[in-house]
Amino acid sequence: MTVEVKGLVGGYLPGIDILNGCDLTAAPGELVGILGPNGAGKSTLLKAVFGMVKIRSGTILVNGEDVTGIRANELVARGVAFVPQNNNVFTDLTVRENLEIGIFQRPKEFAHRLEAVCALFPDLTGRLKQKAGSLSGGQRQTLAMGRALMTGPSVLLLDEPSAGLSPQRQDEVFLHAHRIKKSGVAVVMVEQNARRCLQICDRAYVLDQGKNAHHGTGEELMHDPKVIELYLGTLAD
Amino acid sequence: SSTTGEDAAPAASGPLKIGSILPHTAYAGAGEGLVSAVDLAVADINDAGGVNGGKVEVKQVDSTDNNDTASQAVDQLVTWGSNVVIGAYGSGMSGAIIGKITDSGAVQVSGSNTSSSLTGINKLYFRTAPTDALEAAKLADLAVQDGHGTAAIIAQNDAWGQAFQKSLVDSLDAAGVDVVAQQQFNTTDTDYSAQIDAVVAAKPESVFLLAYASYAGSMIESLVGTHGFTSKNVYLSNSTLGEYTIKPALLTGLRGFLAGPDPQVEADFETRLKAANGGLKSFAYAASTYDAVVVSALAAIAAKSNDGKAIAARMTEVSGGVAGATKCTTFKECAGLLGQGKAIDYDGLSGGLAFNAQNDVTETAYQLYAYGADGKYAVAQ
Amino acid sequence: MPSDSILVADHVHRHYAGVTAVDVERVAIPRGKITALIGPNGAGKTTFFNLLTGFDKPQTGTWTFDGVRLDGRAPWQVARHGMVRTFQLTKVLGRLTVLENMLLGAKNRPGERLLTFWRGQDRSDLSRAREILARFKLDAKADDYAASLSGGQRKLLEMARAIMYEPRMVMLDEPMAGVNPALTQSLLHHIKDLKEQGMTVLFVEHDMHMVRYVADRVVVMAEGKIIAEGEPAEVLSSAAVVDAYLGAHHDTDLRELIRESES
Amino acid sequence: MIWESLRELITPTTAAYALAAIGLNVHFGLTGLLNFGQAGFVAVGAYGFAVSVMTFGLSAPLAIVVALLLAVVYALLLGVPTLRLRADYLAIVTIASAEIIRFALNSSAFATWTGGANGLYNEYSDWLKGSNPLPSGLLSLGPWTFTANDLWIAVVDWVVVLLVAGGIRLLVRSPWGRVLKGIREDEHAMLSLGKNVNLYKLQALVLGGVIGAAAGILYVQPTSVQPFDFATRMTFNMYTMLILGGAATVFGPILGSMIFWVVMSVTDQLVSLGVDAGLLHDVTQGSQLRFVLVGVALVLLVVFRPQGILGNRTELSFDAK
Amino acid sequence: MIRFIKGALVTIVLLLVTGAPALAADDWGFRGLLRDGQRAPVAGATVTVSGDGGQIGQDVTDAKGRWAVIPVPGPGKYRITIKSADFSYEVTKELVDSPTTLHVQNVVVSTSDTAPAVASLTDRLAQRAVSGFNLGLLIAIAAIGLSLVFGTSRFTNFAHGESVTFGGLTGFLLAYVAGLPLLLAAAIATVLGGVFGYAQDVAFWRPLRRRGVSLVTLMIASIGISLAIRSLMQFFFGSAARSMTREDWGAVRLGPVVLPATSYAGMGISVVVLIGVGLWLTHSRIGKATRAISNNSALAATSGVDVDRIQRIVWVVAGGLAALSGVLLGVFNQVSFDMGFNLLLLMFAGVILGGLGTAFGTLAGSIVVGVCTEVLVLWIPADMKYVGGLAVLVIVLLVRPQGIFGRRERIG
Ligand SMILES: Nc1ncnc2c1ncn2[C@@H]1O[C@H](COP(=O)(O)OP(=O)(O)OP(=O)(O)O)[C@@H](O)[C@H]1O
Ligand SMILES: Nc1ncnc2c1ncn2[C@@H]1O[C@H](COP(=O)(O)OP(=O)(O)OP(=O)(O)O)[C@@H](O)[C@H]1O
Ligand SMILES: [Mg+2]
Ligand SMILES: [Mg+2]
Repeated sequence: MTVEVKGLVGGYLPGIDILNGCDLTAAPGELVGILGPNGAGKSTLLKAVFGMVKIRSGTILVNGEDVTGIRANELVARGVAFVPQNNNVFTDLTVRENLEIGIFQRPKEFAHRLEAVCALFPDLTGRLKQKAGSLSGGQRQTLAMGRALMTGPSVLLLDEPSAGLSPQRQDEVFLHAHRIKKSGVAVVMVEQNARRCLQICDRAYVLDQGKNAHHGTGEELMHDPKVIELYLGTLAD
Repeated sequence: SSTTGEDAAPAASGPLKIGSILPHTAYAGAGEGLVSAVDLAVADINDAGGVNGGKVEVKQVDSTDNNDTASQAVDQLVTWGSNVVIGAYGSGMSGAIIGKITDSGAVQVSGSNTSSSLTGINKLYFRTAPTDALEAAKLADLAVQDGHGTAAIIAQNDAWGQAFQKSLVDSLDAAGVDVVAQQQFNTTDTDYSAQIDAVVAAKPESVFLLAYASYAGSMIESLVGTHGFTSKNVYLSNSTLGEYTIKPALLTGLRGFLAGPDPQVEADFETRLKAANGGLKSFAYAASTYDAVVVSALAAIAAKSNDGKAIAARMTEVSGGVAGATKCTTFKECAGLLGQGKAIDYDGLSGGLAFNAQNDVTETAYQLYAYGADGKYAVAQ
Repeated sequence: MPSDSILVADHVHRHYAGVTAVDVERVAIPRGKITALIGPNGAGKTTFFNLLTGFDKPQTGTWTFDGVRLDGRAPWQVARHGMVRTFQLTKVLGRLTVLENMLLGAKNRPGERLLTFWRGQDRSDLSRAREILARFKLDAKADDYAASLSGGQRKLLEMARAIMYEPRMVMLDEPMAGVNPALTQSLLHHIKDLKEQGMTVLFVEHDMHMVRYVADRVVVMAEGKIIAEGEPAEVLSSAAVVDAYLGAHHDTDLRELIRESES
Repeated sequence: MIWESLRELITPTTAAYALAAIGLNVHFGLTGLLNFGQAGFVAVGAYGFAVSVMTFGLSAPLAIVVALLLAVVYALLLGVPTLRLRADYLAIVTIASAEIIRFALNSSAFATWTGGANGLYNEYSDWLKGSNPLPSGLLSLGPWTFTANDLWIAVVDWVVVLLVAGGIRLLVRSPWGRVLKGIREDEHAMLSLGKNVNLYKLQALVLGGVIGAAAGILYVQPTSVQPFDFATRMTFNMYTMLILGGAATVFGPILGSMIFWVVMSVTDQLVSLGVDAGLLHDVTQGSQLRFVLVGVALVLLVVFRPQGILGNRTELSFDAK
Repeated sequence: MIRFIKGALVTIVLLLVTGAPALAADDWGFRGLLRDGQRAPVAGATVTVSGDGGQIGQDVTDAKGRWAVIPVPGPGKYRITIKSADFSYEVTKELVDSPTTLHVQNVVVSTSDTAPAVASLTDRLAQRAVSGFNLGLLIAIAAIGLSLVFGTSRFTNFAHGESVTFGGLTGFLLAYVAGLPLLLAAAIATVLGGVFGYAQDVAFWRPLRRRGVSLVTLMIASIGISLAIRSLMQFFFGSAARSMTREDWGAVRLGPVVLPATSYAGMGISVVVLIGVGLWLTHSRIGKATRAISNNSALAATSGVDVDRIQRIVWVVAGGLAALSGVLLGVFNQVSFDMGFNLLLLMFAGVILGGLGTAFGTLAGSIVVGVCTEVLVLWIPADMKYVGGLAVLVIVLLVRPQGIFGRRERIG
């Protein structure tokens, strides 16, 4: 399924727009990165898709259908999954219950999907009975990702999935993302681990102040000097 | 701001204004009979020609059970210009609002305050309800005559119940009756099993229930029904005598005293109240509240003034404070006598009604009532 | 073992219902240096921070900070001694403005005592707070409620607030996770400056570029234990660390990796 | 009708509630302590004062000192063990404590001192009424009639309320007030910044409690002291005032108290009108409808202005944890 | 002054009447009862009443132990002596002329100090414990709804007591007024309670949630709603308390414990329902969803949970259970317009004690509160009965700040 955002304007508080006409497209089998400075509106964009931000104009299409303002659970029913940046696990529930909620709408498939997700994230297997609230930062992040993958979505929105993971795990997340998109899923990934992200994504947007500042393939952006100076830094070189 | 001096109370020249501050919404409906009684009394007075050439005006406000809202309500009565304020229902609340009412120059007459702590509190404060002490003495006496040497008490934990309980314990002690259990309950409690169990465990010969009818129902069910305590050994306070929805068999034989010179007068009065408010369950203090209205109206006639202080000055007199006064029992009759220039001794629905030097009522007569097999109470044979 | 240690911890052990989270025999943090604490997810780094700062109680363990025993102290006492931490999962004071958050970071303000509440010293603190905020690119947000900050901005505020305290040792738990790389770079300079001014830094981080760039020393934890310690270059290339933590591919371009796996 | 109700803006009851709500605001609005037992502090103040005067014969100034000191003691007793509880637990513990106090005051066990359910009548206010410079009798102030005592007590009360509000305003804006707000937001963050959270919470509890106790002293001057008045309802009323006026604002509690009592009075008047106009067949039932109106009015106020009159809508949109 | 004249008159009249043979109502005198330690009347003892001037009257106790010496000359002090073969007693009594005492005084005397046995402490303890358990179950079944609503919305619903009352009043209408069998009435009331819960959600809470109103504001709204609903119920039902039913199932005695049969039935129903609800909450999908929503409702929504629907279900269940508890409470005691409101504090105590938001916690907490409330009255005055339950709450929280079943949160 394709997800398409056109000219989105919106924000949290009345009269203050955070998004100032954002565009975003991700086709099936495509991995799209979103980069940008802190506070640019990246998370806001993803949240807007999930109806958690007041949208003042613009449209959101999933598979060509207008889903602007639709309720979150219906979006999930259409195959969209989302990993938020913060507060992305149910701290009072066990890991297993977190995963159960992940596939709340199709409980019959739980056992089967649990296996698949545990295979992807073996870290979780031994901790199914642990309360998510007692997990370490990285373990939470892994769980959040696992929870989103429970449905086997066709559109996957990830907000900084690699934050807090050890280098090895980070690489795994990127490789998983790559593999998932290969299976025909449209993956959108907000990242501050910019170089790694650009290395695997097909296309990327650079967001600044709620607008698309740059757009191109990963390759192009990685070597764009302006992008490097303003957004990527030189530390990794 | 302008001021009006002490001696020029505003409404002294207009019609007699009787305000009432009684509970319309609280105390499990125990105040509803009083509200109707005030209406009835005013209607009777006006039917008989009113007071000092004018019809009596009445304004009834809801005291609630809360002193904050009561204080607001009193403000209304003061602004309205009440000469007489009937109420409050509870002694505690009367204590709270007495300052405001008497400061405004109105006379306050309560038909239901029984606490001794109000005795002599203010020159402008009167009450027509007899103190519980005499009723307590009669109840104790009844139990002893029935051959009981031990007693248990369940009392409502409020100003009324605590005072009643104290009087009752004093009476029982004086008689040498052993009070083997004293239990109090809060009206907001979810159940009274603790109190009943404690009473039953002490194995008393007699049990005294000092509770509003609204709360006593389940106590009787538990005490007489579940625990099989003999109902004729259960003694009730005046406020406990009321209508119950429990099985009549459980009530049969329960007894208590009501103030009033004549059971027939009381019965007629209750019928009239029921006509006004069919939902009434309890008539306790309704008669004395009726008397409160009437006696203050008579005092106004005697004073030839509707001013609160002038009325207060004549209250004792019309209640029979002058030697050789003529006894009379209705407003019409008494007003007629006053019109002929005679001294009167008003004896109302609730009994002799004579104010003593501290504005408390004396000369109360009591009648013993008992529940029959039909679950209704009537004068005991 | 460095000779001049500001923090020395011994036999620190913490386990939860069967899981051992921290089991550190001995660790010493050198004074005036930047030490990186790295290790796989769930190694016990955050728990170790919690223990050292009094937010959690160990089953056993003692530690001294600058010669003072700090085990068993309440968190605020630990901070008063000059050991200030940040949280991995940020804790901003949402319904206070960003600037107010910063002012709360300032230490020893007489105006914070009930009996001398009127004796503020906001003016000097204010200018310092604004200066730090500018460096953290939060100056434009100074008068907004902290609850309205983005994920990265919260991290930044948390770090800025800790630095506002001017602690002797600052303990940063994954300070740069979620922070834009360009900004990270400029902040690392600032951290180095702070070190020059005598502050000790202990930080947990998964960004190896950053570790290499600023750390004087690296401590590696795995499964609650310290498994390696030393110079960054040396530690990061040791087989054990690569194996337990970095993974074989951490220096490889992902594109190559994908190409390899697909071919 | 509305004119008559507007007298509630200045009555002593309004003033006393405003003061108690200011104290509660220090707890809840400022520090985030969900104290649902403010009525307990008010009771401690009221009884501390009245019992000192009536049972132990202390002079009024001394009795005030005793009452306020008792509030300090109560705050410490309550605070030291319970301040580490999370907010909603604290709420129930404070309700429970306040109710325990009320049950004890109501009990006949201590009636020798407290008067039991009867309470104590108002001889203890002679000191205040005796100093009344106004001519006695009924005084009219614009469209309202007051007794001289009420008006005098109102004047004294409002002077106290404004003084305290001014003091709180200074405190709220001081660094000390900022620490309290920080604690309201996140205790752990404040701990990590070296703030002795429990000490601050205790200070806030004591300060708000003492203000509540002072309100208790004012509250009982025009009337009597009775245990029933200090039921949970009193605390509920104060929270309503706080939310109506705007929590965490300095004048919110005062405005809230005014609105609350005016609404109470207006609904009563409405019902009287209804009865007079024959819409309601009797007074008793009408009075019950009145409280339906009060409840609905409160809900509507909250729905249409959830941040309160003086509150900040933006701040409200970031829900407290 | 006036009173003095009156008093004097009465005294003079009385003095004139004294000695008259007929027993007038205003006669002064003494009357009494003589019994042994086991409360059996003692017959044949001689009772003598004497004043300053010597003996005034004498009587011999009859088969019921009764005696009377009436009249005596009037107010004043009298010496009363009671003598039988092996017993002798003497006391001085004063007759006073006051409006609050009777002219004839009673003198009850026991020939021995040993009193008949009263119920033993263990028996009373057993009775209280069972009553407490009963109360605890009632609290639990009422409080589960409160806990569920808190669990899903983090919102403390002060109007929950009114849902309990609703059940009680509906049950009364069905069982007492319409005369349906009690069990049927309870079932219908439970269903209607669910509808009532649903209606509350639709009318108040969903719109308020949609407006993004803060939790404390919601709480204040619930206080207003509580007042409005309670007053409305009072408007229709009146202020008095009434019995729930005319049915009488009799009392059941089990060892030292006597309870009405209805109480046992109520306990049985409560236990079954509570276990059912508890299992439903822990094992069903919806139960898990409620916990997820409580923990993080935004995340639950993005995970595909229909938050509105779950909350609706929760309100229906909460309303139904509250109504059931209202019926049980009404049978246990009585129905009145404020019965639920009066239970509210104990419900909160139960919920908190168990650890907010856990079903079995609520059950355990409520039972602890119920039992402590009812058992501790053996040692504290009954008018401070709730103090026991509340004090236990405070003490438990001091030891376990997170409640019995609550867990401590990890920091950082
Ligand atoms: N709840 C909120 N209310 C008001 N403003 C907000 C809220 N959340 C975020 N903002 C503001 O919206 C802007 C964009 O925030 P957003 O979270 O989308 O940033 P971001 O690009 O994801 O940043 P980061 O990389 O730091 O996560 C920021 O300026 C932030 O201050
Ligand atoms: N309260 C607790 N109960 C049970 N296990 C816990 C608790 N707190 C932490 N743990 C476990 O202890 C281990 C150490 O956690 P910690 O948060 O210290 O790891 P970390 O090194 O900070 O990891 P990360 O890099 O992912 O943040 C983890 O496996 C975690 O699941
Ligand atoms: Mg973000
Ligand atoms: Mg960590």
